[in-house]
Formats: sequence, C-alpha cells, structure tokens
Amino acid sequence: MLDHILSILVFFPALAGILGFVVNKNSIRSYGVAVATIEFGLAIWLWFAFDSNVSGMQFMEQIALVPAFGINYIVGVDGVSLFIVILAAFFTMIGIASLGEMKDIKNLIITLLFLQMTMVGVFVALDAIVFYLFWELSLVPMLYIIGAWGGPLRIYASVKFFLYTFAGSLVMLVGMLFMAYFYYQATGEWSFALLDWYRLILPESFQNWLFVAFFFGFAIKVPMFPFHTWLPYAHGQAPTIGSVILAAILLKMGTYAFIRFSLPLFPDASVYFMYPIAVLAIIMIIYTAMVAYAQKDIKQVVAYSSVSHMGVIILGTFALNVEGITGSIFLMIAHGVVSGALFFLVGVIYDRRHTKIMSEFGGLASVMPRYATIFGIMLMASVGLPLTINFIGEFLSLLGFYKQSHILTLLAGTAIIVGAIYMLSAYKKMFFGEVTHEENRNLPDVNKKELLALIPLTIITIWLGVYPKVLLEPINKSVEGIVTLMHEKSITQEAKLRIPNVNKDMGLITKPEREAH
Amino acid sequence: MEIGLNHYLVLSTILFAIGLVGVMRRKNLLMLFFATEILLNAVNISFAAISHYYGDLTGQMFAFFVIAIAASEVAVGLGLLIVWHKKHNNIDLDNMSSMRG
Amino acid sequence: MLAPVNVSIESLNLMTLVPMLIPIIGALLIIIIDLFKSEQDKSLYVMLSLLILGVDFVALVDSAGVFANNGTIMGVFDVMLIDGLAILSQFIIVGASMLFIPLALTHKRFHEFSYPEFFALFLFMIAGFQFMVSTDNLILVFVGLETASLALYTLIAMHNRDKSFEAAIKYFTMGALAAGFFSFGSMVFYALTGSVEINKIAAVLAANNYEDIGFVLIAVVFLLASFGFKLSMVPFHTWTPDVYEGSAAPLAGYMSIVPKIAAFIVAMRLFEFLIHSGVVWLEVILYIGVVMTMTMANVWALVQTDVKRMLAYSSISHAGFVMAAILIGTTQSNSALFLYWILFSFTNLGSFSMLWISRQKNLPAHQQSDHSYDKFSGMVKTAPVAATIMGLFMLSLAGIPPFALFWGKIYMISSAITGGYTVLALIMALNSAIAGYYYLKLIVYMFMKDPLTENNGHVYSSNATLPLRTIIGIAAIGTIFAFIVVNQLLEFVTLFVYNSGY
Amino acid sequence: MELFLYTALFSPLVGSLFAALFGASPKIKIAGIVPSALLGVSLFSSTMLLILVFTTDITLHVEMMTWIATGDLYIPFGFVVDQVSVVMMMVVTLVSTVVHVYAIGYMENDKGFNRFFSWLSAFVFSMMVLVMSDNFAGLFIGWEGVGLCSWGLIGFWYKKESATWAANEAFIMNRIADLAMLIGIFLVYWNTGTLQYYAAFTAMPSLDSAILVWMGIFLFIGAMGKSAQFPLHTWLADAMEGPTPVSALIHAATMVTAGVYLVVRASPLYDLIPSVGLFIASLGAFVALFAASMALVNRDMKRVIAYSTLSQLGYMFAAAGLGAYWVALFHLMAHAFFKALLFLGAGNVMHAMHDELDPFKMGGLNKVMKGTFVMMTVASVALAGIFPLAGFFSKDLILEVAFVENHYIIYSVLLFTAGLTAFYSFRLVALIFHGEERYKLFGIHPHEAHKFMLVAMSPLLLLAVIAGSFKMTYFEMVTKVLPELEYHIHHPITFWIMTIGTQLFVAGAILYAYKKYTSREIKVPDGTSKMENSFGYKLLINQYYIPYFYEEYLVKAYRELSDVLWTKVDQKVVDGTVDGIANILYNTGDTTRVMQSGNLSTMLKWMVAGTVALLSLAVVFGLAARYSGEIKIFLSGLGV
Repeated sequence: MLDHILSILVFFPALAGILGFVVNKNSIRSYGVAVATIEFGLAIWLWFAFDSNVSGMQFMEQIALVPAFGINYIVGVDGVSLFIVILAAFFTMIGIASLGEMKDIKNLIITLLFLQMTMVGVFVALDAIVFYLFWELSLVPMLYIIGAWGGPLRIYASVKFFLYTFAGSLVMLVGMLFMAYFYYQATGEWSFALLDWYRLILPESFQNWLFVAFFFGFAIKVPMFPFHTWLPYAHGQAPTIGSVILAAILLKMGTYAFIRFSLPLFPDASVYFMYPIAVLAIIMIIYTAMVAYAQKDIKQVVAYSSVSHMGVIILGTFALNVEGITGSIFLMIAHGVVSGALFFLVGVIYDRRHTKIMSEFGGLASVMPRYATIFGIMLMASVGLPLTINFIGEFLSLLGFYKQSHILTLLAGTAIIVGAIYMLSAYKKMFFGEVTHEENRNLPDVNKKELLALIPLTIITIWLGVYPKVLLEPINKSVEGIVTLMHEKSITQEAKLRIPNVNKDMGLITKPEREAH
Repeated sequence: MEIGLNHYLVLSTILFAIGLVGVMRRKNLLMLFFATEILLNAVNISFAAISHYYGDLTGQMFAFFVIAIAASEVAVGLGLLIVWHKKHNNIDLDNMSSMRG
Repeated sequence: MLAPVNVSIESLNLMTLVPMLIPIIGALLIIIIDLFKSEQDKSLYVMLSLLILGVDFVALVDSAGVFANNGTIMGVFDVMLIDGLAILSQFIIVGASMLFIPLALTHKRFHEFSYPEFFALFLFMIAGFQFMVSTDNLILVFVGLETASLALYTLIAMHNRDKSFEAAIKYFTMGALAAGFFSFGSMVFYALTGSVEINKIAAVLAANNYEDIGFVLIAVVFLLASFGFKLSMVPFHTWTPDVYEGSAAPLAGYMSIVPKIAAFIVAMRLFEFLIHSGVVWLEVILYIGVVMTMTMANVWALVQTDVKRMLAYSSISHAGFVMAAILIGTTQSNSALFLYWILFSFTNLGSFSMLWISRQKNLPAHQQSDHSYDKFSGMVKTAPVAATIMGLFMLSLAGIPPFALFWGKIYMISSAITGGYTVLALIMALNSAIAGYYYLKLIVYMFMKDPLTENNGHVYSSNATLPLRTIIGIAAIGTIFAFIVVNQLLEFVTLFVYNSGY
Repeated sequence: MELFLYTALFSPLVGSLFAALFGASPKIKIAGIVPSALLGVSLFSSTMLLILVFTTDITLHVEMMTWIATGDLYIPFGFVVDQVSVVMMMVVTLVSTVVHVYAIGYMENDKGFNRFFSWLSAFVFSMMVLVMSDNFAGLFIGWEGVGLCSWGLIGFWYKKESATWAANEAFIMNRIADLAMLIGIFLVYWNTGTLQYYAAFTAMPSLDSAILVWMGIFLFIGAMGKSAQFPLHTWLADAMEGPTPVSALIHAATMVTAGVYLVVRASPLYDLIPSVGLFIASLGAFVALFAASMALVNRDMKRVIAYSTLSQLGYMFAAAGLGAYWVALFHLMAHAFFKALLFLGAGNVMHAMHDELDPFKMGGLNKVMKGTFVMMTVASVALAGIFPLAGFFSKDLILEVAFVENHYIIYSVLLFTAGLTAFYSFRLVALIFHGEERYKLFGIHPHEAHKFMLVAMSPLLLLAVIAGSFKMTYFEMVTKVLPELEYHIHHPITFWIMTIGTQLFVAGAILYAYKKYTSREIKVPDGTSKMENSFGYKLLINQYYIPYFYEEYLVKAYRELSDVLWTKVDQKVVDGTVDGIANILYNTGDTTRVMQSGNLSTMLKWMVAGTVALLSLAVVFGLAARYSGEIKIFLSGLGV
C-alpha cells in the first residue's frame, strides 16, 4: 500500500466524495469527518514512512497518461511538499469537524473532499501538466464554496477569484508548453516530467521569458502585489471554512510552485529577477500591512495580513540559499496554521454576531476570555514572536535574504513592526476597553466544537515554535538538493555567485543538453 | 472589334458587382434571391468563356453544376419564402429581426 | 467522332464512393418506406438512420484500414481523394451524426421528427459533407457543400417556429451569397491555372512562381469569404447566433461541429499550400482573422443573456481557435485540429443536448427566450445531477483540466509554440480566460443563485427520455474520461495526418 | 549543578502556567502563592549557582536541545551561567520574588489576580531566558518574550484606553528596535557563521572594522529600544499605566536594563569599536540629563520615578560605552534594588491614596505611613548617591570612569545630572511625606500597606543600603569575563576633592528640594502660577513635545497614509485596473453587439464589406508585390 500511498492520498477523498452523494444528509457530517480523519491518518503514516535522510523524491509513482505528448501521471513527495500535504489533510479534517450549522451541508462537505483531492494533488504532482490539472481544478470547488456559501458579494468575489487565477495560470500553461518544447528540441522527446526538466539547462534569455510566464501564474496565486486584489474579496465573502482552506493551503500553491518550478528550472533567471521580486515582496509586506491597518473589518485585516506574510515567504524563497528557502517553506506551514486559525477565530465571532466590523465589538476580553486568549496567542504568532511557529519561518527567511541584500532585508524586516501595528490595534479594538454594545455582553465563549479546531492549532503553533526540528530536518535536506541543483545548473557568473555551493553531491545529471535553438 | 476573353470576364465581373449591390440594397426577399441568381450566373459566363479559352471542358461542367445548384437553391428558397409569406403576409427583410444582439 | 470510353472499372476505384453511397441509399430507403406505409413512428426512422450511420462508420473503419496500409487512394476519375484528412473528418461527421440522431427521441413531440423527410434530408446532408471532405476537386466540393447546406436549411426550417424560419432564411440567403463567392473564387483559379483541382492549381502556381499573385489573392479572398462564412469567421459570422437560436438545440450543436469540420478540411487543403508557398498576405489575413474571431466572439458572448446564444458565440470562438491550426500549418497543428474537434464534439453536443432536454414547448411569460440564464438559476437545488453535468460541460468548454477540451487546447497551443507563433499562443491562452467568464456565468446561475419560485426542477429534464439521457451520458463520460483515450486518439490522428502529407 | 540551572530557569514558567490554569476563573489566592514560591525556588537555585560560580569559577554551559538547524545555521537552546549572567540572574530572581510576594497584597482586590501572576511569572521566565541564553537567538527569544509580557502587563487593566494604548505603544516601539537587533543578529551570523556568543566573539577580531561598526550599531539600536533610550524613550513613561509591581519589576529593575546587559554581554565586540562606544556613552549621558530634566517638573509620581529610571539607564550606558562594563553592571544591580524599592513604596502610597498619582495632592503622609516613608527615603538617598548607600558606590564609579577616561563633557553632564537626581528625588519625598496634609482636601483616608508587603520589601531595603559593600567581591568575580579595568584617580587629593565635592553638591540639591517643597505655601498647582506658564516648564512638562510630535507627525501620518493606500491606491488604482480591464472587455462587447442587429440586410452588408476589405488589402498587397522594387527606391529616397 505504501507504494501507492500518494495516489491513495490524492484520490481517496474524491472517491469518498462521490460515494458521499449517497449518504444521508443527517449523517454526512460524520461521514465527512471520518473520511477526512482517515485521510489525515494516511498523511501521518506517510510522514512516518518518509525517510528524512533522502533529499530527492520518495514514493514515486508513474503512469502513462498521454505518452505521445510526454504527459505522465507522476507523483512523489520530498521534504518541501510533505508537510504541506499533511497540513492540507489536517485542515480539511478540523475544518469539516468544526463546521457549524449551514445550509446544504452535504454539498459543502462533498465539495471540500474534492477540494482536498486537488490540494494534495498539486503538492505531489511531479508532472507539469498533472500539476496544472490539479492547480486549475482546485479553483472549481473553491469557486463553489465562496459563491454558494459566501456573503452578499459572493458571486463577484468568487468569479473574480476564479478568473484572475485562471488568467494567470493560462500564461503559466503557455510557459509550460514552451518548456516542454525546449526539452523536445534538446532531446527529441516530449516530456512534462519535472525531474526531466530539472536536467535541462536553458540559455539565460529563455530562462527569463519562461520565468516571467510562470511568474504570472504563481504571483497571482500567491498573491503578490499588484495582483492581490482578488484575495480580500475572496476572504471577505467566503464562509469561514473557505477562508481557512484558502489561506492555509491554496495560497501556498503559489509559493510552493516558485520553489518547485521557478528556482530549479530557471536559476539564472531567478537571480536576474531577484531584486525586482524582492522589491515587490517588500511592497507587499509594507503596503498591505498599511492597508490592513486601515481596515474596518477584522476578516479583511487577517486577509491583508496574509498577503503581507506571503511577502516574507517570497522573500525567503528568493534568498536562494538554504536558510532562506527552508525558512520560506517553514513559513508556508506556519502561515497556514496561524492564518487558518485566525480565520477560524474570526468565524467564531461571526457566528455569534453576524458581523465582522471591529467597531461592533470592544471589551470582548472580559466576555470571552478563552476566545481572547487563543486569539491573543495566534495574534502573537502572526506578529512573529519567538517560540511561535511563525517566528522560525520569518527569522530564517529574513536571515537568508540578508545574504543577498542588506538594505532590502532591513526594509522587509519592517514586517515585524507594521505587522505588530495592525494586529495589535485590531486586537485592541476588539478585545480591550469597555463592552460598548449590549449584544456583546452575553456572548458565549468558544464551545467544544470550536475548541476542537482551535486547541490543536494552538498546540501546533507553540510546539513547532519550540521544536521546529521535526520539520526543518527533512525540509532542509530537500532544500539542499534544490540549491545544489540550482548552483550546478546556473550558467551566469552572477548566479554562481549568488547561489551558494552547498557542495553535496546529488548524483544529478546536469550535463548541458544540446542548447535549444 | 473582336470580343475576347477579357470582355467576357469584365462582363462577368460587372454582373457580379451588380449582383452584390443587389444583395446589399434589396429589402424584398424575392429580389434578393434574384440578386443571388445574378451572382451565380455572372460566374457561369466566365466559366464558359474560360473553358472555351483553354479548350477544356471542366469550366463548362462547373457551370452546369452551378446551374443545377442555383435551381435547387431557388426551390428551397422559394419554399422558405412562401412559408414566411403565409405567416407574415410580407417578405420584407426589415421584419426579420426578432433575433439580435 | 466520339472516342469510345475506355476506362477499366478497377481504375475507377468505386470503393472510394462507398461511405457516401451508404447514407444516400439509406435516405432513399427511408423515403421508400414512407411511400409504402406512411405515419410511422419516429423511433423507426431514428433507429434506421442510426443503423445506416453505423454501417457507414464500419465502412469508414474499413477505408481507414486501407489507408493505413496503402496510403492515399484516388478514385472515380481522380475526383475522389481518400486520404487521412478525409477519413478522420468523416469519422467526426458520422460519429457526431450518430450522437445527434437519437436526440430526436424527445419526450415532448416536435413535429419535424415525425416527417421521414427529415431523416432522409439528414442523411443526404451527411453524404454531402462526406463528398466535400473527400475530394480536392472544387466542383465536387461545391456540389457537396450545396447539397449539405440546402438540406440543412430545410432541417432548420422544419423546426416550425417563427424563429426557425427566420433563421433558415437568414442562413439560406447568406449561404447563397457565399456560394456565389465560392464559385467566383473557383472561377478565378480556373482562369489562372486552367484547373479546378487543388493539387493541380498548386502545381501550376508553383511552376510559374506565383507570377499573378494579385489574381491569386483575389481568388483567395473570395474563397476565404466563402469559407469564412461556413466557419463563421468574423466578420462573416453574423448568421451564427441567429441561426443557432432559431434552430432546435441539438441541431445547433450539430451545426457547430459537422459543417465546420467539413469546411476546415477544405480550407486546410486550399490554404495550406498557399501558406507553405510563402503567401505572406494570407498568413497575415488568417492571423488577423483568427485573433478577431476568437476575441470578438468571446467578447460578444460575454454580454449574452441567453445560454444558447452564448454557446453560439462560444462555438464561433472555438472555431477561431481551431482555425489557428490552419494558419500554423504543421503536422502537429493539423493533428491538434482533429483532436480538438473530436473532443469538442462530445462536450458541445453534450451541452446543447442539456439545453434540449430542458426545452419547453411554449415560452413561459417571465422568460425572454428559450434558454435564458435565469431559467437555470438554482438548478443545483432542484436538479443536482443535471446541474453537475451541465457544469462539467461548461468547465470542459472553458478548458479546465482534466476535462476533454483541455487536452485539445494544450495540444493546439503547443502547436502554436512549436510553429513559432508565440504571441498567438498567448492570445489563445488569454482568450480562454475571457471565455471563462461566460461559462462561469452559467455555473454561477446554476450553483450559486436561488431557484425561481415556481420552479420544481422538472423543467430541466422535461424533455428527457432514455435515449437522450444515454447520449448525454456518453457525452459526459467522453468529457470526463477523455484523458484515458487522448493518447490513442493523438497517435491515431497524428499518423493519419502525417501520412496525408499535412 | 545543571539541576539548579534548570530549576532557576523553569520554575517561573511552571508558576506562570499554574496561574494561567486559573486565568479565566475568579481570584484564588493560590494562584499568587504558588508562583511566588516557585520564584523562591528559582532564587534559591540562582543563589546556589552564584555560590558555585563564585567559589569555583566554573562556567556552566548546557545545551538543552536543538532549536533551529538548517543550512549552516545551528541554534540550540543553550544556556550559560557565567559571572555576568549569574549576577543578572540574582538580580532578576531576587527582585521578582520580592515583587511577587508584594503583589499578593497589592493585587488582592483585583479581578485579574490570577492572570496577573501568570503574566508576571512568564515575564520572569522570559527574562531568565534572556540573561541565561548562550547565543544571540536565545537572547532574542527572551528579548521578545519580555516585550510580550510587558505588553500584557502594561495593558493589564485592559478596560482602560490609556493602558492598552500604552501597551501597544511599548510593544511597537520595542519592535522598531528589535528589527535593528535582528539585523545585528543577521550581521553576526553571516560574518561569523554562528550565533553562539563565544564562537562569534572569537571570530570578530578578524573581521573588517566597518562590519563590526555596523554590528555594534544595530545591536545597540536594539538595546536602545528595550532600555528606552532617546529617541525611543516615550513608551517608558506611558508604561506606568501598568500596575505598580510591574513598574517596579519590569520598568525599573529588570527588563529595561536588558539593553545594558546586551552591551555588557557584547563587550568583546564593543571593545573592538571604541567609536561606537563613545557614541553610546554620549547618548547615555545625554539621556541621563534629558530624562532628569523631565523628572524635575512632572506631577505624576510614577512618571517621575520612570524618568529617573531612564536617567539611571543613561548612566549605565555611559559607563558601558566607555568600556567600564563591570561598572555598568554594578550600577545596574544597585539600581535594581533601590529603584524597585522606590516603586514598591510608591505603590503603597498609591494604594493609600486610592490610585492618586499627583504628589501635590498628598503631603504629610509620613504620619500615617511610617514604614513606607522610611523605605522610600532610603531608596531616594541611595538613588541620589549619598555615602554609604548603594548608589554612592556605583554612581560615583561612573563619574570616576568618565573623569579618568578624559571625557570631561560627559563627566560634567553626569555630575550635573547627579544633582538633578537628588533634587527631583527629594522633591518627590518632600511632596509626598512632608508638609501640609493636602490630601484631606480630597477626602482621602490613607492607610499603611499590609505588613507582609513591607516585610517583602525589606530585602530590597537592606540591599539598597549595603550593596555597595560588595563592590570588591563583585569586581573580582565579574572581571573574570569582563575587561578588568580599574579606575583610580591618580592623585589622592583630586580623588577626595571630587568625592566630597560631589557629595556636597548632591546634599545641597537635597536640601534645596526639601526647603522648596516642604513649605506651607505649596498648593495644588492650577496652571496659573508664573512658573507654570514659563517656556521652560511647558517644554519639560510636555516632555519636549516629543510625544506630541510622534502622535501628530508619525502616528497620524501613518494612519492617514494607510487610509489613502486602502481607499485610493488599493481600491481605485490596483483593483480598479483589474476591474477596468474586465469592464473594457465587457463594454466592448456591449457597444459592438449592435453589429448584430438581426437585420438580414445588414448581415449581408457585413459579409460583402468583409470581402471588399479583404479585396482591397489584396490589391494593395498585390500592387506592393509587383512594384516592390519601385517602392524600395521611393522609400530610400525618403530616407526611410
């Protein structure tokens, strides 16, 4: 079974989703929880079976799909993707478990199961087309979740989300087809397999163009400034579960793809575009943090804070050294946990008051002390306090990038200031002061079902902040592989200089192929 | 003056142009059909002339087929026209615009 | 005077005619049956037609085998030309027809299907299209085209609604004009080269090194206009939405597939040699035409309020997309054309059939048209399965993987890239994004809005019967599981296209 | 001995978690007693460690586990107990224990009693991490941890707008400095390849001096935030919104001295860059004077003490900057004792006066609060630096350092400030405890604090008196790790003149303060007197208008800019562009759909028009092809 564990992880939820149509409406919730728990169990098993001393892909499977055009179903995990897969399974599980009363809950749970398939699929796919397949397919369930269970502007928000991302990824698709074509020119065979592509060394100008093409797809997904405007709408309108999954997992697709595709495929272009992207990342960090500060709606604050944090992740990725990339991967997980938890928390108060406007609250600390405590912990994690999960990622990302640029890191580091500003002021508005609204006086504190989601997240937040080694070790191993590959592949002097020589023999075939064109 | 191939071709072209103008200007469906017939027959003249010029029968064959097709077009076209006329009591093109946009 | 005709029957290769003769004989058979005993039930004719088409399909399989072994076959005084393109396109024509004909077995009574003439005309039309694709003689192309078109006009009109007549008249009139253009274009070629066979025209033009490029271009213009009409290229597309709206939904779906593939084949035969001979003008014009057709049709589809009209514009856009293959003109692009069109036929027929089963006899007061978007709001609540299937078709049309059209789309875009048309590839990709909006709009209505009050869901399948459901099921399965067969299809198509020299 | 290390470190954490268990429940005594007892354990362990270190000169170093390890980066949870950190541990645990016990009484009527102890013990834990860590990253954990606890404790009375505002201000301002600190840490890592103190300091001498200067500057900026040095000082006065035990522990004795500790800890670095050291010293001297000047007129008891803390921190930095790290650390220790005592005394007064903070509304309290009176007076004497109390030894040393190192400007500033210190300290004592009983006007009936609170304070009282006598023992101990510089003024006469002169100057200032503020004329100021309207007074009472400037030009500007960015840039420009593109497409469709008029005649015209257009293009192209030669000549004639 271990040989096919990844395929099982991908398709089990989908299959369960199809069978779910038969399950009675009243039992669907238990069904969903059961399925998601099994899936999570499988993911954990994957982790145990995973060998952290191997830097390459594990549990690989390959099935021919369209061999005539070089498309194969190839899956595998390494340290980069392993934990995001687990995170996806985890969030689906607690997401379904903590679902409140909603209309059409059956459709929602089935949709979530399909969404889970696409999420896991994206992170284990090792063939560009299969990757693209899951990437696009993930839009559909999310579209439905936002559009059917969202707020008043839900249709605008969901369509915007879909089309924006779709447009970006189509440009990326063109890039992929180009890449395959270059591979075809070099070897005379079509292939979309990522591991094949890794072996291809392209001239710098080609790298730059392809990098830009991929960039559109990834940047919109991340979302990077100035492509981020779909996100506040999507988050603002989505139901809690939608926001949680969107923030925790779906946004990670973009940053993950940068590490999986852009860096190893185009090392020289990555170096070439490092500064522009870093500047964008810094704009993301500061600008969106300021915009977050101006928000009136707590969910929008969290949404914009996501963008701001994603900026740090991007920065870490483009540090192009082991510390930075490891940090950015860790921060992906960290941000997933923390922003997921924050969206859960916003959902808690929204369920009670049906508003997310901060001025409607105030003084909640005395009414809902447990809620305030958990919110506080998550807030501090979001602000990047040491010994919380976020700090490790932020610290490493910034540390990594410092090697590339002092000034830019200094600017990016303002993340810890501006982040504190909007988060603390939001917290102050909601929790401190006297209770000013009568409705708030008797709000019930978090209930058991909500704690079911929040307690594990809190534990993870602190546990991984204190003991990140469990994650860092496998991640580090794989990242070393990527950085080595990049260093070996790079052709310009600049890139050789910027990308450190980790000096570990990966046994990779990096012989230059016949040059394209 | 000897009448050569070019004369036929010019004639054919002029007729074709007349047909085109008719197609564009006519609002009466029947007249429109006439205009399309002029188009086809204009081409027929050329085909016959070129065929003669090359001493090759293909052109004439083409012309025959065109005639046949024109005839069947008239059959179908008139059928449609009659049905339309029965229902609407007119055959003005301007009345046929229930679908648009 | 007359020399005795001295042709051996073997050299005529009459076998090449078999696939066309089968539907013709079938059509005559149906008329004869009616002659003996009229007022038969439509199911008889449907099944009969299906059988005939089945036999036709088998005949095609046979000639495919012959082609695979012996290569291109000429026949009947070298008028018939059975190459890979002809066989592939006939597969599509006959296959799509087989999917179409059972759609006549509706729950509600539509009177065109009770006429045996409908089926006879339908079969004649198929024969016409088959002739059109399996020749490179412009006369036969013309005859096939007109046979098919005239039958089609009548089929549209037989739907017997005001809009159908209007649609038929519009289509007919413009068709007549297009016929005029076609004959004029052929005439100019004939004048230039003394031949109406495409390969000979090509040979002569190449021999004199395109001396009279100006006249060649005039001929090309008229032929382009004529095929632009058939393929609904902008600005010759104006008939398409009206005709689709006016005709019965399945016929509209059928029209978006079969006549177009026939036209594509002829366009491919005609224009590719010109492009390959370096007629830059044609390349530029086709480029503009392709981009215009894709983009403008998409833009117009955005503002539609009726699903069928939206689908009409969408199929214009798809046609423009595929037309790019002819512009690119490589083996890969031509294979992509077939792959795309096969996958497109499933999805598009499926979505039009979905409209068909929701077709009411009379228009309710609150509805603007037969298939307005409003009609589908909240469909997932009242008819979840139908809504899901319709949603799948829309996603496939939008090119979301792994549904059928995605595979065609990537192969097509890839062919643009390999052919060196980078910008075109980008435009094609971005057009898919624009198109996403209007497909999504239907999904939004179906899945995210609340149902209209008096709607109990029955309306969406009021017209459904087992045969219709089967067809939709086949289309849905074809759409979802396309990824399983894409490889075989691709290999098959590439082999045939390559062996035909395209 | 590792056991002592772990108990010293973790028992506050256990106490904090224990109290946190009752966080949401009503007040329960045990939530205060257990953490206090655990702190006692921590104090005991620290004492044992001190004895160990003192007697054996062992440096205890443990690595508990790996924290972050990736690439070449390796950061363990490592702790070191050496002569420096053990001094800090002693200070921290001692003051904390006192404050904890004191707070059991002080907070007895507060609803957030349990929460308070949870935060307070958490703070001690963070502080212990800060001082015990063996690497910069661990230091940063503690650094941020104390920041967090400070936030929680300043904003402890979260219903008060001013308290939560001050809490956020403190946190954010510290964060600004923390950024610099982080950058400093990055610099250390990328240049030395490690964050362990020992390894990093060993590698530093071989580095380029420019890099070292940057390192020193960035780390010092970090220290400036935590120690509230100008211009990041405003938060400290506002932090007085927190409960008084918090002010005593965090904002006087321990947390704010973390910056000094950092500089002391990084002494190998700062020794390499004397120019930065001089800057630190100058800034320290400036802050000493600057803060003391604001303390002169302030009418908030706690704020006066806060400014005095700030001023004393300036002294410490002056010493550290001049390379006299052990002196700085010594003053840190002595200051912790008497300043905590002073704050706790002020807490008693506040309790007695029902949270009244204006000393002008008090007066004559010595009659009802004998114990407190004695303690605060002693603390003030110590603060003023009168022989033989603790302050004398430490502060005089700093003056000597400045003198010996020939920095006469710094010396004179610090000397002058010593006078000011004495003045404002006794202004406060005089106003509170002597003179008219002005509180009666406000109908307040003051009472002395609980006995056990006074008892709890007594160790501090004792230390404030005798700490100076440890000077030589202390010196011997810490100079094992810190630069062993003894400061002797070479000429004994100079020495005596200076010492006695300073004492006389200070005593004079005390007497003047007494004279001025015990008089019967003292009334509650109402803003009409001439002095209150003088420019100097206004400048000082408004803290040189710095908070005003921050509020008006930084905070407001930030808020307004944020609003503009959101409503104008994000919604209008960025999102507007996206929607604009979509709208352009949609509108194109809407306007061009008229082409599809549905009229057959129009449709035919379009078809013909299309053909004609193609035809004319063909003709143009055909002509161009035919006359391409001529066209080329023509174009070349045009110079194209």
